[in-house]
Amino acid sequence: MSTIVFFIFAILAIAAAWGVVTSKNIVHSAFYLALSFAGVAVLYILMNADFLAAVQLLIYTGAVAVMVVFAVMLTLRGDVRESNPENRSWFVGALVAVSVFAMIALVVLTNADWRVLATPWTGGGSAEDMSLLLLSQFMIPFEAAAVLLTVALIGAVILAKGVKESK
Amino acid sequence: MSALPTVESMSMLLPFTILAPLVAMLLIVFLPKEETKTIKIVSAMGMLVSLVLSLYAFLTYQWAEGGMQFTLTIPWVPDLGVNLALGVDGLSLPMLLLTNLIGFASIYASWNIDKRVKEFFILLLILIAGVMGTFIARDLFIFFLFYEIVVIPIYIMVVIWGSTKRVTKEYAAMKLTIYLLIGSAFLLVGMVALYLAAGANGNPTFMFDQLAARQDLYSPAFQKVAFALMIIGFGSLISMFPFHSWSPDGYAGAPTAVSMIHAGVLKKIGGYGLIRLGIFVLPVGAKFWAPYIATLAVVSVLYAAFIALAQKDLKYVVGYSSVSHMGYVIIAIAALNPTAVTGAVGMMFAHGVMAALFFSMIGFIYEKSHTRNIADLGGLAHQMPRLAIGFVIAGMASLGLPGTVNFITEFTIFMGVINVFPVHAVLGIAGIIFTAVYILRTIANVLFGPRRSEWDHLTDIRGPELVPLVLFGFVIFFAGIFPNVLLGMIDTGVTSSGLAKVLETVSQAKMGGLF
Amino acid sequence: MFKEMHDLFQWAWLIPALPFLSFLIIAFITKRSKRLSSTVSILAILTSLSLAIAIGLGVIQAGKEIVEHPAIVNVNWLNIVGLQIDFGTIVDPLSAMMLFVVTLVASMVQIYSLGYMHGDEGFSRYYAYQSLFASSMLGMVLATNLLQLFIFWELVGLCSYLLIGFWFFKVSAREAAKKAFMTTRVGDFGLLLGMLFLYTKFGTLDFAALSAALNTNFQDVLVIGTAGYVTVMAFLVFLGPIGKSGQFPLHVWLPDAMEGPTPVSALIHAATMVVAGVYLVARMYFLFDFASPAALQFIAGLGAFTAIFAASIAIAQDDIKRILAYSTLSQLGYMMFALGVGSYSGSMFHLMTHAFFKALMFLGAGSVIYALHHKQDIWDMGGLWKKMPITGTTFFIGVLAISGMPPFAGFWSKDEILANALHNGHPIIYGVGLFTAFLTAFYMSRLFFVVFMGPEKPENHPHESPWSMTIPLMILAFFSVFGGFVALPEHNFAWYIHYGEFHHEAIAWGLAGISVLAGLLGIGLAYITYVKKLISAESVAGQFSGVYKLLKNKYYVDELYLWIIKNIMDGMAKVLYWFDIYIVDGIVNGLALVTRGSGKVLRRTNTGQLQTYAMVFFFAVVVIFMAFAIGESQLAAINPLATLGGAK
Amino acid sequence: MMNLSNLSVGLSTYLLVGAMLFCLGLYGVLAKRNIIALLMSIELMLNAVNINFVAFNRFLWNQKIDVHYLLTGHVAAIFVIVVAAAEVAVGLALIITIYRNRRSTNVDELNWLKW
Repeated sequence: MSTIVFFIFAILAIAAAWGVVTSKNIVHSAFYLALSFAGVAVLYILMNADFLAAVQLLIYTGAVAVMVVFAVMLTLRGDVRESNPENRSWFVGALVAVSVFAMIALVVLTNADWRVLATPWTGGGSAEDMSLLLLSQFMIPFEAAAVLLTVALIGAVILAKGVKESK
Repeated sequence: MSALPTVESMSMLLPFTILAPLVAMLLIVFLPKEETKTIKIVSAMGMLVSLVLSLYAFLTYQWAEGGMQFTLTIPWVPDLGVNLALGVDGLSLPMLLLTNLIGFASIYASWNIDKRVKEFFILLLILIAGVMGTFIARDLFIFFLFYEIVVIPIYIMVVIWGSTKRVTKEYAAMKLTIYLLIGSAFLLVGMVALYLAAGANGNPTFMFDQLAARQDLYSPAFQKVAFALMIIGFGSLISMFPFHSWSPDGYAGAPTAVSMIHAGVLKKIGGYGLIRLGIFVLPVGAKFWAPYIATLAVVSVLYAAFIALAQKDLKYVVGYSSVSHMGYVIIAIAALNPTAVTGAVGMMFAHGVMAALFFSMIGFIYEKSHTRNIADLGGLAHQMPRLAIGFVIAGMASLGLPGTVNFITEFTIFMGVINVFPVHAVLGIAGIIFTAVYILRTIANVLFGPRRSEWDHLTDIRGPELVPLVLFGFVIFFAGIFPNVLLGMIDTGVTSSGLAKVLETVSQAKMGGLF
Repeated sequence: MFKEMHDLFQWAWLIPALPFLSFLIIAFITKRSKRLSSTVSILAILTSLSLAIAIGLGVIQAGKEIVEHPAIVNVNWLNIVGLQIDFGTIVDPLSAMMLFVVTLVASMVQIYSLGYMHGDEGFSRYYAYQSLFASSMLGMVLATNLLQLFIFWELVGLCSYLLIGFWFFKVSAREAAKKAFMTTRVGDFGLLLGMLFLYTKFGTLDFAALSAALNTNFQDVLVIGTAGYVTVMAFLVFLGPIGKSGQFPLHVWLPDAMEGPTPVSALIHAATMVVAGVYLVARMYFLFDFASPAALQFIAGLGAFTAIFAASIAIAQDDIKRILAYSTLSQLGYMMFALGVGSYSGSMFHLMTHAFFKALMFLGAGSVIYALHHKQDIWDMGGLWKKMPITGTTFFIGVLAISGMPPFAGFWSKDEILANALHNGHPIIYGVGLFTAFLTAFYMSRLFFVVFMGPEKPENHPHESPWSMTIPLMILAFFSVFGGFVALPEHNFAWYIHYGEFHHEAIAWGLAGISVLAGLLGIGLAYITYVKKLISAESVAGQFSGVYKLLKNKYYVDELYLWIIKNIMDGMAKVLYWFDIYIVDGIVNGLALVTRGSGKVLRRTNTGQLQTYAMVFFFAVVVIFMAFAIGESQLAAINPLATLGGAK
Repeated sequence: MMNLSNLSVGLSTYLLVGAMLFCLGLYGVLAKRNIIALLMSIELMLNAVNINFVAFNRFLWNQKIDVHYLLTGHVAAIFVIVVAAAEVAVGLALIITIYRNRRSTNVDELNWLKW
């Protein structure tokens, strides 16, 4: 059962990603992106990472994809159907991407240690379990992440608002 | 510093010596740049303290005891075996004194500088402190560190305060810096190789004496390769043919103080390093390469002397002459016997003093007349008799006139070399004829001859400008008339540091190979 | 008795020290005051003179003891591994004689210069140089070892350089000074080499020790080398005297050195410095004696050749100082060949007498030049005897002395040399010497007759020189007349100054007669040519115009050297400079260009396109991965540092 | 080489999915012209990394580790998400600024890094 679900959503995620990078229309790309994120979220659930799946849906599918769409709207010029073209060296890019994939696949498939099936899940995965870990062991990174987000927020605002030219 | 003479603080003598110019430099950093007079006085004071301290070290060094004295060892990076180890012996003490003499005089030789005075003196003091550091380091790492410190101020000083004649100052600065850096790259490789080889017993070290003591860890093949790296590195620093071509161009482009320090002491790091690192640590390699080095040295001597004959710019004459004189130092090092090595260190001292005097006098001529072209000058003895005296003293020292320290050191070198490389020595000694020719020609054409009215506005050197002349003139003649003061000191370095023993072993090995 | 004398001799170092002190005083304190400077200098040299006389008297008194055991004092000067050099003083008859001659001539010249250099801008500087010169020359005479001698030898050369170029504003003086220094430098090169070989072979440069080494264990020393080795060293050492004492072919600097002030010529280039070479050969005579006979024969041949060569040039010269200069060269040749033929005493004797009469003649010439306001061509002069009786008379004494007329000083010394040459089996050299004596008499009397006799020139208004100049002339004239008598009655001079065993030799009156005859012949020929005008000098010159031109132009030796310097040395310098700029620097700049060129090419990879960078980055990741996949072991094997650092 | 039984959902399979997503993202980064598309591709790559984190955590980590540290891989993924969110915010702000200045979101034209 879970195997079937896995394959459905894995293929969905990959196909959506394929759509992201091949679509000529950038708005379509953005939607494909959201779809891909959702597929990944299902994979998380399959790996007993419930909280992470929720976060994935909220932040990626909900926030990031929407932000991208807004950005597309703010910067779009000309015909929307030709808004997401390939550059001249796309073929080389594809070759490099394929060879990188071949490289990773080689490593993954030849590594006997990784050829394991899932063992029964003993841990939680809920928000409670996460918070315990985040607020004890990873306290300082957690705070740092908070600062980072604040800085990013302020930075984004300042950047997007722009500096007054005349003064 | 009042507690200096006590035994405990003796070890702080060398740190204070090197810190004095640095403290002066820091003071200058906080001075406003308009206060040029104060800046100059502060630099001079810093160097004076340094000079007095090194003189004190020179005078209180225990000859009978020998070896490294005034030592200070602070572990710095224990895992890598890096120690902040300072100390001087009979080989490095003359060089330290020389550095301070020239450093002190170079402040006065740049007394009239008016462009970016503050920056100039800051860089000059860093430069001097860096050179000083190389001579008092007992640790290869520290040695190399100080050496690299030296390169940067030179580049900046040549580019900003240099002069453009045959080649642009930018070209000169670039050539100088790149040569020195390429040389130091070879050194670095050699140094790392040496470090790895010496650390093979699991106890890594950079200390000179430790490196020298681990002879059994270096195979002959390793010694040959490592010494070849050293000779390329130090050889380009001491401007051995064919790595010499930075020297005339560099000196010509550089401001007076840099020329003085560069020709006077910086170049000598090459010779000093060859002795300290080449012969001490890699005697077998030195023995293998000695004949080739001697040949290159003789070529240096004659080739540069001939080229100096064809020069039209004063600084080029002295530049090529210093290449020629360094040939004597190199051949002495290649001779690998105590007499020659004593002569080599003595010659480095003597040439340093002479070259610094020469460059400071040329600097004054250029500063006042804005030309260094020999054909444009003439009869300057009329307008500048004191400068003429300095120029003649430098010239006479350069051609090795007895009574100057240069003669007796040259003689010691010849004495050491003639047994080992008779043919080379004879050819090298023939170089003194050509030296005489170009020096005398230069003196005659610049100083003597009819009075030229276009130079009537030139004023003779006076006040602070006299310091280089008085200081160097005194040293040249004092050490020339009482050579034991200098050569005896070096001799203790050669005998007490074990160098004599190393050289003896090597030369015996050579005899064994021959017969 | 000898002990007391020895105490006296220990103070010999004061003789050079005093003038040196005076040099320092003048240079640093009194140079602004001309009067003070000259006073200091003259006082110092006069004190030295009296000390020298005291030492001379002491030597005479000590007699046999000092002849056999010179008083030597040594102080360590340099002591390092492989090189021990002492500084010291040696007092023996030879050095005592030299001390006396040098201090005497130097004091005379310094007093004379009061008048001659009066009003010169560089008066103080002149006396400083004079003091320095006296100090160096005296130091050289007292040297106990070759290196010490060499040091002072070079300092003397420096003083000569400074004094020739004293009037440095004259281009000719400047060039002459340069030439003098360079030419003697060539000789010094040989001397330096000889010194080095001597030290490496014998481990000492001390004259006494060297002599002992050669004498006692000569055979041991030659285990390594052969007699040829010593001969080579002798030849090398002799190169120094060739330069310093103006022997052919390094004689060219001496005539040009006449550009200096005339008293300088008298002191340095006639009486003292130029005989340094002769003195050196005398000091090192043991070396030449032990070398194969070729060495001494060479010295004799070269000396004789120089003697006649220079004399022949002197005949055709017109400049009063140049004639004297060539005469000096000729007489130096005389001294040299005297040493070569084994007439050690004769050579030293001639050295002394020549110093007296040549200094006298130079100072006399200076007096003439002073009176005629720096005219030097003898044909511009004439009939000066009447106007300048003291100068004229003393000059005449000098001419007679150099021509070997009895009883003047030159007679005794020249006669001894010639007699020894014949006696020791060198008839050809004797012949050359005799002919040179004839030539000498001829050109010296020619000079005298043209300048002091004959018609007066109306444009000249000569007057006798001041006392400061004539008194030295008279004193030197006195020595020129009576200086030779030290050889009487039983050849005392040779008893004191000789080499090896002393052989008493009676004066060979027959041979003496022949040389006097040659001298008279020369004087007579000059008399009938230039006073009676029975032979026209012009027509003779016209008849042998080729020879005359050759002599007039000094055999074109100067031109040859100039050509060599201009074309070969400077040409080579230019070629090498070209090589340095275009080949050595060319390679360097070429490498720089390659670097810059490759930078220019590689710069294009810096497109500014982030995507390109990322592509290269990931491509590199793949490549590196593949490299590692192929095998780490092979990579490690070619790691150069691993080989270098770890090899044992 | 590949055993069919292994095709059941094991670690390698997850990793391969992650690799595919990563390489598609990489292709997007290398081949697209629109700078927003680049940003989206980068998000894809980050997601791929997250899959790896979680997969390793699920398959390897939970066998070996004390229960308190069981979710370390999740924490890492959380941080990645945080950084990605910050990156998107700043990145989009930058894109808008660039667009305002240059009137373009074409990467080909953004080559001022060239010297």
